[in-house]
Amino acid sequence: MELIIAKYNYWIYIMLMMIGFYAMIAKKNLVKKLVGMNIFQTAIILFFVSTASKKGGATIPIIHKGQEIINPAHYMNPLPHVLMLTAIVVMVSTFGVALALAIMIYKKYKTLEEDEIIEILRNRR
Amino acid sequence: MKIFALIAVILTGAALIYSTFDMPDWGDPASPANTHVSPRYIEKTIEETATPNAVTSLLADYRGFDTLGETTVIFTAGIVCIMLLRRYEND
Amino acid sequence: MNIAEHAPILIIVLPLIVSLLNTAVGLWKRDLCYPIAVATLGVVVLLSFNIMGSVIDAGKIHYRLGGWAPPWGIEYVIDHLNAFIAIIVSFISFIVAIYSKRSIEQELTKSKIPYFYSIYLLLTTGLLGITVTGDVFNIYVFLEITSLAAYALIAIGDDRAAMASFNYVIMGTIGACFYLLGVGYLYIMTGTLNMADLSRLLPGLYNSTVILAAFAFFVVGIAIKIAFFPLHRWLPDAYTHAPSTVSALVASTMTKVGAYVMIRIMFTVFEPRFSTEILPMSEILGWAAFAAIIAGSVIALGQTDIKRMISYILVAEVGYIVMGVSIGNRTAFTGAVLHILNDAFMMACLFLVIGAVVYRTGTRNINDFNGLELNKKMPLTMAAFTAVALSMIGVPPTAGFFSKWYLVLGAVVAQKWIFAAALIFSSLVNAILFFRILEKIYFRAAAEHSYDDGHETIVRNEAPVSMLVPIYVMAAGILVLGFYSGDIISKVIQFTVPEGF
Amino acid sequence: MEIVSSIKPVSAIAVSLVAALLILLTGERSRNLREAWTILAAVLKFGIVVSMVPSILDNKILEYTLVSISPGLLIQFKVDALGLFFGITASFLWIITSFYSIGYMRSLKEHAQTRFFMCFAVALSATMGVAFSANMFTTFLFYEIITICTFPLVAHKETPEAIKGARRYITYLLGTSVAFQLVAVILTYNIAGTLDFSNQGILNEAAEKVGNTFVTVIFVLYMAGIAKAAMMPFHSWLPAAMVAPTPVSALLHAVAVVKTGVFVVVKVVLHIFGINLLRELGLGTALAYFASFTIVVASIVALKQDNLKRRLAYSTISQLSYVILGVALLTASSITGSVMHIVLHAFGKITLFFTAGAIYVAAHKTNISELDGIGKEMPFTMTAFTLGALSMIGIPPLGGFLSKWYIGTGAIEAGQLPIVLVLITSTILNACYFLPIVYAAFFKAPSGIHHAASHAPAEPFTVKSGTHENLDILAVPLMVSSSGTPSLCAESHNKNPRANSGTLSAPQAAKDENGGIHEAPPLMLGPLMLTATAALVLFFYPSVFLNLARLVVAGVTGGN
Amino acid sequence: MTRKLENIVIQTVSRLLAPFLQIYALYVIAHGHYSPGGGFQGGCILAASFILLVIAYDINAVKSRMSEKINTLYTGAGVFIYAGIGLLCLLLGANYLDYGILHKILPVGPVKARAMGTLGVEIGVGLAVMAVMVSIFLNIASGGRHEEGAVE
Repeated sequence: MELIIAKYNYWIYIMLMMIGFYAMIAKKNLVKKLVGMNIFQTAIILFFVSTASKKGGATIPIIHKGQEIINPAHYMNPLPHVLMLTAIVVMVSTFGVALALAIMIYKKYKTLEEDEIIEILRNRR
Repeated sequence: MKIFALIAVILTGAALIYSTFDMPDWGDPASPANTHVSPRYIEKTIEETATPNAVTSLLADYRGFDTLGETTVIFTAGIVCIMLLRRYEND
Repeated sequence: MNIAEHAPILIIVLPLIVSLLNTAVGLWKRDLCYPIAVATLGVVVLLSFNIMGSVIDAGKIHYRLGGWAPPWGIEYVIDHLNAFIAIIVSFISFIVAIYSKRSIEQELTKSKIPYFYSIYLLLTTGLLGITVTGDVFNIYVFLEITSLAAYALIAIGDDRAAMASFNYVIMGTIGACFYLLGVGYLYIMTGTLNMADLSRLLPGLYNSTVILAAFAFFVVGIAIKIAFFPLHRWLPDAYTHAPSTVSALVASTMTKVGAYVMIRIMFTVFEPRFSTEILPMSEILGWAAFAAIIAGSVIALGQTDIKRMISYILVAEVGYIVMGVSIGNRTAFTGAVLHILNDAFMMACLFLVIGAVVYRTGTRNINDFNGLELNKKMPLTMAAFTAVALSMIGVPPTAGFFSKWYLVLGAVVAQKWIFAAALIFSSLVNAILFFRILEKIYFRAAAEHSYDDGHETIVRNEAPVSMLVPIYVMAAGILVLGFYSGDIISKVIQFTVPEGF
Repeated sequence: MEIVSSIKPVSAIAVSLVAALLILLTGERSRNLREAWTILAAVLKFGIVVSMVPSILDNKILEYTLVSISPGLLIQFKVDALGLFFGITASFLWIITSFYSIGYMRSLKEHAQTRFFMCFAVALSATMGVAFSANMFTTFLFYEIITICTFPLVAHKETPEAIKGARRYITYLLGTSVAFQLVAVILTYNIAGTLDFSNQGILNEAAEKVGNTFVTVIFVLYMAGIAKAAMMPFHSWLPAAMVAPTPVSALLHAVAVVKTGVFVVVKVVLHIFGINLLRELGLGTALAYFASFTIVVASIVALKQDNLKRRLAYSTISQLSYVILGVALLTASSITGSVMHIVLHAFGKITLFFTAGAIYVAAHKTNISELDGIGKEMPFTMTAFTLGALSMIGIPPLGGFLSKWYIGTGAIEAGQLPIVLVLITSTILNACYFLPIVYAAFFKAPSGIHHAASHAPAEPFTVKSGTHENLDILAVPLMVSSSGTPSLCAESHNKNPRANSGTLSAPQAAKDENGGIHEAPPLMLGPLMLTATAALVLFFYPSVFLNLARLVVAGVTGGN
Repeated sequence: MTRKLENIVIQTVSRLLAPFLQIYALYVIAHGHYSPGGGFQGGCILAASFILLVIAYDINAVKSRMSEKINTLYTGAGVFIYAGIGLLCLLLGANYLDYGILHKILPVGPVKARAMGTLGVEIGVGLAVMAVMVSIFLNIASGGRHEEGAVE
C-alpha cells in the first residue's frame, strides 16, 4: 500500500507516456501522431517535475525576504523546473515544425491519412 | 502493425514500471536529486545572484547556457516555419 | 580576450550569431548570406584545429560557462575525442557550405536562401554543441537544435521530402525523448547532470534497476538518432529526398556525432565494464551491428536510386562504427574512431558527387547512367567518384581500407570471427555495388556506340568549379588520409581509447 | 648481407607513375609525345632496375621506407635477389611491349589509347611495387592496385563480351584477394605481430602458439587468395581476360599480372612460412601435388582450344603451376628452377602472344584452324612462334629446358618421382598442343583462300594512310629486318579488324598473284623477334639470372 | 475556408484587452526575479495578445501593427541580445555568460550585475519567444499566404 503511495506518480506518468507512445507509432493520422507526441512529452515533463517535490511543507523556490539562514528543505528543488522549462520550449518548437510539415503534406496530398498518402505515392511511381 | 505497436508499448511500459521500484519515493526530501546539487541554488541564489527566485537565477545564470540553447531552438523553429510555409507573391 | 582560451565557446557562438545576422542580412541583401556563412565556417574550422592543438599540448580543456564550477554550472570538457569530432564536423560543414551555392540556387526559391544558410549554420552549431559539452542535459538541448534544423533542411527537398521529414520528426522525437528520460533517471538517482560527476557517482549504483533502465533508454534513443539497424527505417527516405547538399552534410556528420554521444555515454558516463558485465549491452550492440552490416549491404543491392543505395550503405557503415565500439578492444575501438573520420569523408564525397551529377543531368537512377557518357561529360567528377568507390570497397591505399583493416583486426584479436566475416562480406558487396556503377559510367556508355565514331559528339559538361573544388578536397582527403592514419592514431586516437580496453 | 638505404626502388616505381600522369596530360593532342613518355619511362625504369644488380650480387640489400602506418605495419621496399629478378624481367619486357603495343594500337586505330597507355604505366609501377615490397602489407597493397588498374585494360574493347570478361576478371581477383588474402594477411599480422618478409619465415614460433591446423588454414587462405597465380579452381579469369588487346594479354597476362601471382606465392612460401615450417607441416608436398594437378588438367584443356589466345592462356595456367610446383618441392635446385622459370616462361610466352597479335593484325586470324600455311605469309612471325613454342615445351637449346631441368632434378632430390612423371606428361602435352600449329603453319596448304579471293580489293588510299600511320622513326631499322613494304600494305588493309572480311581478303588476293610475304607492322615484328632470340640466348647465357636465383636459394636455405 | 469573424463584441473586447495583456507580459518579464515569471512566460503572453487580435480580426490587423520584416528582425534580435550579452562578458575578459564581469560597465557591484545580466537575458528571451510565437502562428494559420490576410 505504501508502495503505491510512494510510487504512483511514476506509474501515472508511465501510463500517460505509453498512451502517447502508442498513438505515435500506431495511429495513421498524422495529426493524431502529433497529439500522441505531445502527450508523450508532457508525461516526461510531469515525471521531471514530480521529482522536484519535497514532502513536509516545501514551497516554491522563491526565497522570502530577510531570511538569514535558508534551509533547502523548505523550498522545492528548482533544477527540474528549469530543465522542464527548456523541455517545454523544445516541445513547442518541435510541435510547431511538425505542424508546418503536416500543412505542407496536406497541401501536397490533400489528406493527412498516412496510408492514403502512401497509396498516392505508390500510384505516382 | 497495431499489434506490434501494442506489444512494444506494453514491453516498454513493463520495463519502466519495473524500474520504478528502485526509485526514491515521491517527494522524499532525502532523495539524491534533492540533496546533491540543488541545495546550493536555494541557499546561495541571493548572495551569488541577488535573485530571490531560484528558478530564474538557475535558468538565466547557473544554467544560462541551456537557456541560450533553448532560445536558439525556438529561433530555429521560427525560421523553419517561415522557410517551410511562407509563400511570397514575387516568386 | 584570449582567442585560444575561449575557442571552445566561440566555435558554438560564432555560427549561432552569424545565423542570426544572416536572417537580418537576408532581408536586405540576399547574395551576402553565402559568403558570410562560408567565411564563418572557415573561421570555425581554424578554431577547432586550434582546440585540437591545445588539447594535444595540454590535455583536457575545461571551460566553465558563466564561471560556475561544475557540477552546479555547465562545463565544457574537451579531450582528444571531442576535438577530433569537432574538427570533422566543422571541416565537413565548411566544405559542403562551399559546395552548396549552385545546387541550392537550383533547388530552392531565391527568397528562401537566407533562411537556408541560417538553418545550415544552426545545424553546425547544434552538432558542435553536442560535441564539446560535458553536461548530459546540454547535449539534449543541442540535439534538439540539430534535429529541428535537420527536419527543415530535409523537408525542402524533392516532392516526397515532406513526408520523409515528417516520419523523421516522429522517430527523432521518440529518440530525443528516450534520451531525456535517461537523463531524468540518472538525475533522480544521482542528483547531478555533469558527466564527470555522474561517472564519479554512478559506480555505486550500478545494480539499481533505474540505472539499467536509464542506460537502456540512452542507447535506444541514440540508436534511433543514428539510424541503427532495427530503427533505421526513417533514414533512407529522409536522406534520399533531401537536397543533395543537405544529404552530404547530414549523412556525413549527424550519424557520426550520434555515434560520439553513444561512445561518451557508454564509456565516459558509465564505465566500460558496465556495458559488458552488468548489462550485456556490448554483446547486443555487436550482434545488432552485425545485422545492420548484412542487412544494409544486402538491401543496398536492390536499389536503383543511387542516393537511396548510399543511404543503405550508410546504415551498414553505422554498423561498422558500432561494431568497432562494441567489440571492446583497443584495436577495434581505434578502427571505429578512425572509421568515423573516413566514413564522414566518404559519405560527404559520395553525396557531393551525386549532387553534381544530379545538378547536370537531373537523374539519380543508376540505370539511366548507361547512355549518359558521364565519363566524357564530367570526367573530373567521375574520377573523384572512382576514388571514393575504391575507398568504400576498401582498396588500399585509400582511407577506407585502413579503418576496415583495424576493425577486422580487432574482431580477429577478439576472436569474433563472424564479425570479421561480416565486415569482409560488406566490402565484397560494396565492390559489386560500385563496380556495377563504374562499369555503366566508363564502359557501357561506349558499348552502345559503334567503334568508328570517336565520340566527338559528346559535349564536355563538367560540374561548376564551386562544386568541383569541394569534391576534390574530399577525394584528396580520402586518398591521403590513409597514409596519415598512423599519425592520427598515434597523436589523437590512442588517447581516446577508454581505460579498461 | 648488409642493408643499404636507397631511393632506387621507389624511383623505379615512381618513374612510370609520373609517366602515367604525363601521358594523361598529353592525351590525344600529340600521340608521338605521349608514346615517347611511355618509351622513356620504360627505358628509365629498366635502367634503374639494372643499376641495382651489382649491389645485390655482392650481397647487399637495398631498403627504403615510404610510410609507416603503425608499428609493424609500414609501406616499405626492400630489394633482394628474388625481387630484382622479377623486376628485371618485367621492366625489360615493358620496353619491348611498349613498342609492340604502339604498333598494335595504331594499326588497329584503337579508341581511348590514352587510357590504355596510362593504365599500362600504372600497372607496371604497381608490379615493381610488388617486386620490391618488403612486407606482406605492401605486397597486398600493390597487388590490389594491379587488379584495379588492369580492369580498364581488360575491358578496353568495351564490347559486351569484353565487359563480361572484365567482370569475371575483377570478380575473381578482387573477390579472392579481399575474401581470402586480406583475411590471411590480418591473421598473420595478428599471430606473428609483423608482416616483414624474412628468409626463415615469420610464423615459426607463432606456429607453436596457435597450433598447426591454424597455420594450415592461413596457408590455404593465402593460396586461395592469390588468384593471380591462376591455380585451379581459381583459374578461369585468365581465359576470360583474353578478350583484352594482345599487348595487354602479352605483358599483363603472360608477365606482370600472373607472374605477380606466382611471385607472391613464392614470397609467401619462402618468406612468410619458410621452408622448415612447410616441411614439418607437409604442406609443401600437398601444394606440389595440387600444382601438378593444375599442370596436367590445364594442358589437357589447352588441347581442345581452337582460339589461339585461349590455348596460350591455358598453357600459361599450366606453366604458372610449374613455378609453384618448383617452390613447393622446397629443394634447392627446384627453387632455382622455378625462379628461373619465371623469367624463361616470361620470354617464351610473351613471344607467343606477340605472334598471336601479329597474326591477328596482319591476317586477322584468331583461330588455330585458320592458320594453315600462314608460315609462308609471315615467315618471321612463325619462326618466332616456333622458337617460343619449343621453349615452352622445353626442348634444348631453348630457355624453357633449363628451368624444367632444375625442377626435375629438384623433384628427384625431394624423392617425388610422381612429380617427374607429371613433368614428362605435361611436356608431351605441351608438344601436342604446340607442334601441330607449327606444322600447319609451315607445311599445310593454305585453305579458305578462294572465297576470300572473290572479294573486291581494298581501296588504295588506305594504303597511303596506313604507311603514314606507321612511318615512325623508331620503326625504320626494324623495317629493314622484316620485309618492310609488303608488310605495310598488308597491315594497311587490315587496319580495321572489326570491318567485314571484305578488306581482309586484300592480302589474300594479293597472295594469289604472287605468293608474297605479308608480315605484321615492323613495330610489332621487331619486338617479337627480339623476345624469341632472347628465349634462345638465355639458354646459353643465363648467368645473371642464374646467379640471382642462386642468391635467392642461398638465402632461404640458410646458405652463406 | 476563409470566413471572417465579424463579431463586434469579440473585436472590441479583444482590442481593449490587448494592451493590458501586453503590460502584464512586460511585468511578468521584468518581475521574474521576485515572482514566478520570466522571459518565456512573458513572451508567450505578449504573443497571445497579438494572436488574440489575429483571431478577432485577421492577419492584417497584426501585420499593420508589426510588419513581417520587423517580426523576423525581433526573432533574431531576441537571441542576439542573449548571445550578445554573453559575448560582452567574453569581451570584458570573463568566461562566456559570466554576468559578474558586467559591473565594469554597470554602476553596480558584481552580484547586482548578475541580476542585471539575468534581466537583460530575460528581455531577449521574451522578445524572441514573442516574435517566434507570432510568426509560427501566422504562418501556420494562413498556410504561409499572409497576403490574403484571412485565417484558413
